[in-house]
Amino acid sequence: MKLDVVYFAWVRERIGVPREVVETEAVNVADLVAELCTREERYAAAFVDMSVVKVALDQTLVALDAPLADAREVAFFPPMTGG
Amino acid sequence: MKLDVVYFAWVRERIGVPREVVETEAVNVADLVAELCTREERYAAAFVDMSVVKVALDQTLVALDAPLADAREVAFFPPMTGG
Amino acid sequence: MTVRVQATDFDLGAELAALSKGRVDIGAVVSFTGLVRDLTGDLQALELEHYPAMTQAALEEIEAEAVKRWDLDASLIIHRYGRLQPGAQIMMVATASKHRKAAFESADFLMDFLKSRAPFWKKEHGLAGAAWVDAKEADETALKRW
Amino acid sequence: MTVRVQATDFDLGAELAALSKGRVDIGAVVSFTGLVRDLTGDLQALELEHYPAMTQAALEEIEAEAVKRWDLDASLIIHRYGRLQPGAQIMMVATASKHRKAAFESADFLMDFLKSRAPFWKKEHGLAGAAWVDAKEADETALKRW
Repeated sequence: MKLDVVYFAWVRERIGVPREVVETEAVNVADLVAELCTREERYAAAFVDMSVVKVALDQTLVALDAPLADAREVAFFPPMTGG
Repeated sequence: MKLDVVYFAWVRERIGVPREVVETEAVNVADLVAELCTREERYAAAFVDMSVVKVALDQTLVALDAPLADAREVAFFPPMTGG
Repeated sequence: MTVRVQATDFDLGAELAALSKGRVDIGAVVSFTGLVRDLTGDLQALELEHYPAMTQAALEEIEAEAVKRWDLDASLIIHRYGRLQPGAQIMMVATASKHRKAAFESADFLMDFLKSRAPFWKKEHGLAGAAWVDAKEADETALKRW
Repeated sequence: MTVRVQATDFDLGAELAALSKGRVDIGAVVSFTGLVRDLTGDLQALELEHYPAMTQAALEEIEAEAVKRWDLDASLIIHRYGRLQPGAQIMMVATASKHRKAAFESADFLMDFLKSRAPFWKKEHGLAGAAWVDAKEADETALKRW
């Protein structure tokens, strides 16, 4: 399965790219995170504390155990600080 | 004792004048109100229900039993409706 | 910290811009504007009577209380009197603070006290006659929140 | 009911005037404006990053929730992104209602949810370097009020 994965703020800075296509068989977000962390150190650095990383599937906030199912875009970012 | 007495909104309309000088020996606001009510019907009409009339002595809100003491201006008006 | 009581209209945008102009210590500005409503379609004018000798001082006292309770960097109260048309601006309050909670709460506080403690009275002039607006019990009750 | 996400500045006064222009059913307008603070004197710029594909929809969802909970006659959210100078306007919300409580509460609600649910991130560029602004625990807690 091919996923568009996007990163924002310091998650983006640690991973080094704003967007990439990831080929994966992960069934949920947590699996995808674990898989990325084994691939390269920069993912491990970005995802070292998932309590401060939020996830959106197709632009909707979801929990870490959300199934990837038919999602096309996964986003990882820190807690929001707008306003 | 001579007092400047001022009226606002429907209290003013019932009494018919916005301001007058009243010569009185009343010691507190309630006495003054009672005295005015005995003088003329228009005062009785304005002060028939003192629960909806507020009083200020020298521009400060006071209770009905406040002593007139050295007050120079007494104001009677309905509950405020600004804003 | 400014209070103005006036018959003329005010420029809300210019007032809010002036409040924070040239400053970098203000993070949050909250404003409230009161407008003349005509829900039944027969209002010709809203007349606002006030107690000139008392109004300015009463508003300044309410503002001073807000400044005492919250960490405000600026505040403004403008209240009009006289005859106003439907849709016209009646009054405004604005508060500026480092933090949004302080700005929100103090503006809300100013409005609650202004409603029941500033000497203004509204009279509605309609097609069928004129009537003084009654104070709401809820307005007096609102003061107990603070 | 309008949401705008833009790099350019906005004219707060013109936006508020437009909200109630030509209407006589609005009694109360509340606005909140967020400004770039520089409390230490070494801020050079505030950078606002956002998630373009999500931002507009997230703000519209928050606004729709406010419209569901309160009797609003109009509402507006404008949020900027990009590089902003100290003192600059970051964003605004405005709500208009027949009643002041609805206007105050809904603006407060919009701000609480916007803070923690709209995909914006702030980075402070100072003389000594740059740092992402941390989310406050209080911001997440604030959502539980509603």
